[in-house]
Amino acid sequence: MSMQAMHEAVAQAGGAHAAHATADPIVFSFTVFVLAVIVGYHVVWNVTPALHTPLMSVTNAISSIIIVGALLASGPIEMNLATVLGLIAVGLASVNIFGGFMVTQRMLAMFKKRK
Amino acid sequence: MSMQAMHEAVAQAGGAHAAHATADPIVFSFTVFVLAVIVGYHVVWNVTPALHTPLMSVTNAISSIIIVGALLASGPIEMNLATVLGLIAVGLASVNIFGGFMVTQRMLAMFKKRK
Amino acid sequence: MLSVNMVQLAYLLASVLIIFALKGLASPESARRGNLFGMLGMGLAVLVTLQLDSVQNYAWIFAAIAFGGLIGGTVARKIPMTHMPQTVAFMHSLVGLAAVMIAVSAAYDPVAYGIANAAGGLYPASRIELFLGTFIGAITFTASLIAFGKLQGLLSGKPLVFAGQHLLNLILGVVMIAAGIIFCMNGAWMPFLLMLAVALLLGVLLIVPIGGADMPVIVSMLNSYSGWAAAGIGFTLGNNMLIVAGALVGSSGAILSYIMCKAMNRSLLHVLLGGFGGDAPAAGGAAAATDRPYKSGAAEDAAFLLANARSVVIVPGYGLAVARAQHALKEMVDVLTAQGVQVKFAIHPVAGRMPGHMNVLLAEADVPYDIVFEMDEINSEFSDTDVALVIGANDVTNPAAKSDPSSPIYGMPILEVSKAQHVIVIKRSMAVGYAGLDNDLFYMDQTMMLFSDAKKACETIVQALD
Amino acid sequence: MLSVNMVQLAYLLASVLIIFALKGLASPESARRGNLFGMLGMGLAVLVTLQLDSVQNYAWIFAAIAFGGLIGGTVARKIPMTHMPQTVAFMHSLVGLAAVMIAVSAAYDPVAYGIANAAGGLYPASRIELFLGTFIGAITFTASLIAFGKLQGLLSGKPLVFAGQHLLNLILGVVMIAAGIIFCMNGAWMPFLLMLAVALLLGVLLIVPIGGADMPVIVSMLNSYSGWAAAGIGFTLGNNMLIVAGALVGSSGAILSYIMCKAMNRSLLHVLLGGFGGDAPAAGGAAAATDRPYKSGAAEDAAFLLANARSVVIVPGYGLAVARAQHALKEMVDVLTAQGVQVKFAIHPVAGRMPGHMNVLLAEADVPYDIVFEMDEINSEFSDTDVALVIGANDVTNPAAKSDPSSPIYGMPILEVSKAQHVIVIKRSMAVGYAGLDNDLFYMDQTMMLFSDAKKACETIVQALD
Ligand SMILES: NC(=O)c1ccc[n+]([C@@H]2O[C@H](COP(=O)([O-])OP(=O)(O)OC[C@H]3O[C@@H](n4cnc5c(N)ncnc54)[C@H](OP(=O)(O)O)[C@@H]3O)[C@@H](O)[C@H]2O)c1
Ligand SMILES: NC(=O)c1ccc[n+]([C@@H]2O[C@H](COP(=O)([O-])OP(=O)(O)OC[C@H]3O[C@@H](n4cnc5c(N)ncnc54)[C@H](OP(=O)(O)O)[C@@H]3O)[C@@H](O)[C@H]2O)c1
Repeated sequence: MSMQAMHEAVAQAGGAHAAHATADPIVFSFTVFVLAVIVGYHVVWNVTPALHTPLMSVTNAISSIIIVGALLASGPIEMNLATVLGLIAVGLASVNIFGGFMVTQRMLAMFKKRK
Repeated sequence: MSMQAMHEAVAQAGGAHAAHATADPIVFSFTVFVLAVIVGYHVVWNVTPALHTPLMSVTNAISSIIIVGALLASGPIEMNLATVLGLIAVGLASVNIFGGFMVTQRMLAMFKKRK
Repeated sequence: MLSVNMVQLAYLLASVLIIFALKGLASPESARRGNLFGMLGMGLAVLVTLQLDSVQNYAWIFAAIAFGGLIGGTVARKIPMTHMPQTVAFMHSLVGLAAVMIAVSAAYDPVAYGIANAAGGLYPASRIELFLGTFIGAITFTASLIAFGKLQGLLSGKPLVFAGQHLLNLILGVVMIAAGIIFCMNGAWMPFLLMLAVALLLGVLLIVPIGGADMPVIVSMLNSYSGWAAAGIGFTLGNNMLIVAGALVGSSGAILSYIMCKAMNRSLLHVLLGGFGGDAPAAGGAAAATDRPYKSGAAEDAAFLLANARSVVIVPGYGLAVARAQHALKEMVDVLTAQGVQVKFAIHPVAGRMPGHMNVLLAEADVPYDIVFEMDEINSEFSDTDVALVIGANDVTNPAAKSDPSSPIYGMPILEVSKAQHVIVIKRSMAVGYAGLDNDLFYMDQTMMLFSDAKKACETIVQALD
Repeated sequence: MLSVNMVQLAYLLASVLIIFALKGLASPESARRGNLFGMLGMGLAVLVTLQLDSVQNYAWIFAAIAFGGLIGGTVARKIPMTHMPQTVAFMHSLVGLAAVMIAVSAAYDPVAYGIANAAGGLYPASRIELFLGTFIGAITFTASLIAFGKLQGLLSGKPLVFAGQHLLNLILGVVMIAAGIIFCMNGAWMPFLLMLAVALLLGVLLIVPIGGADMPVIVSMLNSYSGWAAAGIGFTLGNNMLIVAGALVGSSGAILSYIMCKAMNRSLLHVLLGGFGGDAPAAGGAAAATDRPYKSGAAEDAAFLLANARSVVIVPGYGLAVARAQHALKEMVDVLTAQGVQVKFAIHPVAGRMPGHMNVLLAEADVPYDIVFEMDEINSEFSDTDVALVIGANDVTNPAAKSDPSSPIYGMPILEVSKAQHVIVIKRSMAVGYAGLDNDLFYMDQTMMLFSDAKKACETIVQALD
């Protein structure tokens, strides 16, 4: 089998390097999503029950990752309603990010072993 | 911010649906790889030590997933050295797949609870 | 600007850091470092986004971050630990609102939107995403706000039930979805706003029939939703960072809801349909129905029993949080330990009102976590225990969960305090707890009731011990 | 043919099924279903690949699969459980060989290869991949074959050490890499074959200095490599199925190697450099150096002690596997249980010669797994145990690991059999075990040595018990 043929086959089986038909990006995204859910499942079940409250507050902070979207919305220099809404979203998400991580840190700092 | 601008920003932040510059496929592959390693780490540490031998035999079978490559190599109708080597690889991988899964099944079938 | 590949790799690194943040929570030792990883990951994600060419509005953006950060930081420093459930609910509503803002911002310019649509079938996918993001965000926003109000006591915790409630919700839901579908088809502004308004209303209506004490399940569930919503935005942006972080939050919320429901022996549907668990116990709930005899004693009697015990296991419950008695309790533990009594804590998975609630309170009061045990670790030890001290707890000790198949909490695992030689129960009355059930434990031979506020009881016992 | 998207989704499903296969191994109850998922996943991956347009050679392919499957199935059905280490090593070498075949097949047509290179920088990446895939595959192939030979006893298990060994390996390694780099640059056939030949040789040379008993660590490490190699092929093909499956296998092998090294208290480097752990114990190892007094007894004495015990904990080791004594042991356990003795098993993480070795042997002999305990679960129970019966085990009970900082196994966790009231040790002599160390346990007051083959000892004890 020539490399040519091999690479055509490659393209059909996924086509990373090939210019031939490749799968939609959404398929890649979905793959990442499925794996992330599996990771999340395992990681969260491994959290010790004693730290379930910090888990709630830290996931709260993490869900503010949507600040990425807010930053894109508020990005342009020319201000209009869209930018303003974006900026408000940046502010709200920031409350959550700082509040969430800091309150988690405060809680975790309290967990101490016997001296 | 107009949807147009938004979508340009989108393209820069990852560009799934956009026709603009998107990341190389290898970056996607790498993302999948990293997540899969994390999944593997968690899943394997969760395996009970009593089943470490079946774990070895089943991962042996799983590594024969390279049969996918062997099938591509042996795919073309016209036979030449490449195809023949591919066919041998298919045979070898098959030994492993059948042997690995079946011996694992045989071992697992032996693990019984007290009656 | 970084190349597209570098941007994606940086986002991947940020995702991994955030995974490590959750991974760290597997034990208290690794948790602080984990949280640092989380902050790093979030910081990296923000920095990478800030350096994109399209993001230019730096002055305003930094102002927004600084302003938000200041508020968040202040709240984080000031909030009492007993207020954690409502704090989480409150911060939660902010995520919902932010999601709505982002969606509205993206939908704001219908002209540009229409043009793009004519140019090629690109935007319908975005519209569906906007639809989903907006309504999940809106429901999360108002629902969390109501949850906050109920938990904080600003609103009555009582379930608000009225005839045709579920029908009304159903109709509104249909209207919302219909408007959303129209928006998906024509991308117009009006159906979008209609959908948004109905979603905001639905968030309120869905939550009012649910009792205050059920709020943590709801908060956790909404947390899960917001994670899935973030993942959804990630699909639109093709941004793996959002997908991974969203999936993590989504899983976490779902698992916590599951754990709570399971430990309460109720189904999620049951919680969602509402009408259960008002704030009765917090407000000094209904007296138990029966007139069976029980023993009660004074704080001095409790002190005597405790001082003469070799081993004491303390079972804290929701009442401890209400009374903010954790510091007084810790003082009592110190005195007992100094007198040579071995003291341990036994924590039921749903003691208090949110998962891990008791652990945080005890940690706040400097109780070392290695004398604090989970139910499974300590249940077998009660038979070797001289005194089990139940303080502000009720349901988590109710033997009916084991013995009475007709009890609504039948099947829920409990702390088997009745196996201890003596049981002391500190609460203000014979009133029922969250589940509204009488507790046979209170009437057993080895049990002594000590009617008092939890904090006052601890203080009096300390005095008596000296 | 399925659309590209469908193909990818099918591969994703197959990946998830394979993840479930490993997840199932978390407990014996779920493991069988897990293995079924694994088969389904593998089958799906094969079917999806077979229906691709480029795969046409059905007759031959089915013949190859049927032929391979028949051999694999026969081996799987016939192989005795005591031969698992070598079986794994053998099957392993096949994966290595298959990888080499695939790589050679892909590199076979240098003309087409050269053309593609001129057309655009596409193939250098493939060349690097072929280089990595070939040499990892080749080393895996020959190394596993030698490992198989040593484990099966076809080759001497003794480490083969000679002067300049590491220097020779280093030179060969440099030659291999140099040839590989030339191939990556010009894509020529000759440097490729040179690289392949050197890699095959290296696989042999790297493994000969390593003792037979260290082979499981090597096999597991090679397993890990082959996983990474599969993931590498996945990168070239842009095939997430290979990436995920490869990463799983890679992690698994790495973690098992780590567990083994950790439990043996040795570093992986130490294992790789070799010169340790011949097959002495299996062949009736060197006698211990000292002439200290010990007690020995007959099988009848052991039977007497056992029959009069309330609780017995059995500690099996490598000798059990060598003697294939598991069935005889099970018979003894049945007799004891029938006489009212409570019998449990204690398994050290590296008892035997591969992880989980003892568990499989006991399972084969129908010992229910709920009386078989891991070290951590049972170590605290020895102090309440009347008789600890050590059978064919040595190192895993050596108190020097706890008490003697100069011992090479110092720091390795051990089974604390010496806390039991009586200890019976069944082995053929005072010879040392795998680590080559004398064992203080044998000289303790409560210990009775029973010199015999493990199987014969069990049979005699059973007769004496009747
Ligand atoms: N943790 C979670 O995640 C979670 C989430 C949702 C629901 N729940 C539910 O919450 C319940 C938790 O059980 P629990 O045993 O901790 O609490 P509980 O069953 O609700 O009982 C708390 C008891 O504390 C007493 N109390 C209230 N204020 C007090 C004060 N100031 N001083 C002393 N005692 C006081 C009350 O009796 P008096 O009025 O007589 O003082 C009440 O009976 C379970 O039913 C669980 O299902 C838990
Ligand atoms: N499990 C793993 O993954 C793994 C991997 C690599 C290395 N290892 C190493 O292997 C060792 C395992 O410890 P272990 O206690 O199981 O075994 P061990 O320390 O190697 O001792 C086995 C003992 O069994 C005796 N024996 C041999 N054949 C026998 C027979 N036919 N009947 C009765 N007794 C017989 C031998 O003494 P006689 O000659 O006097 O009979 C020998 O002392 C550890 O050092 C571990 O580090 C384990």
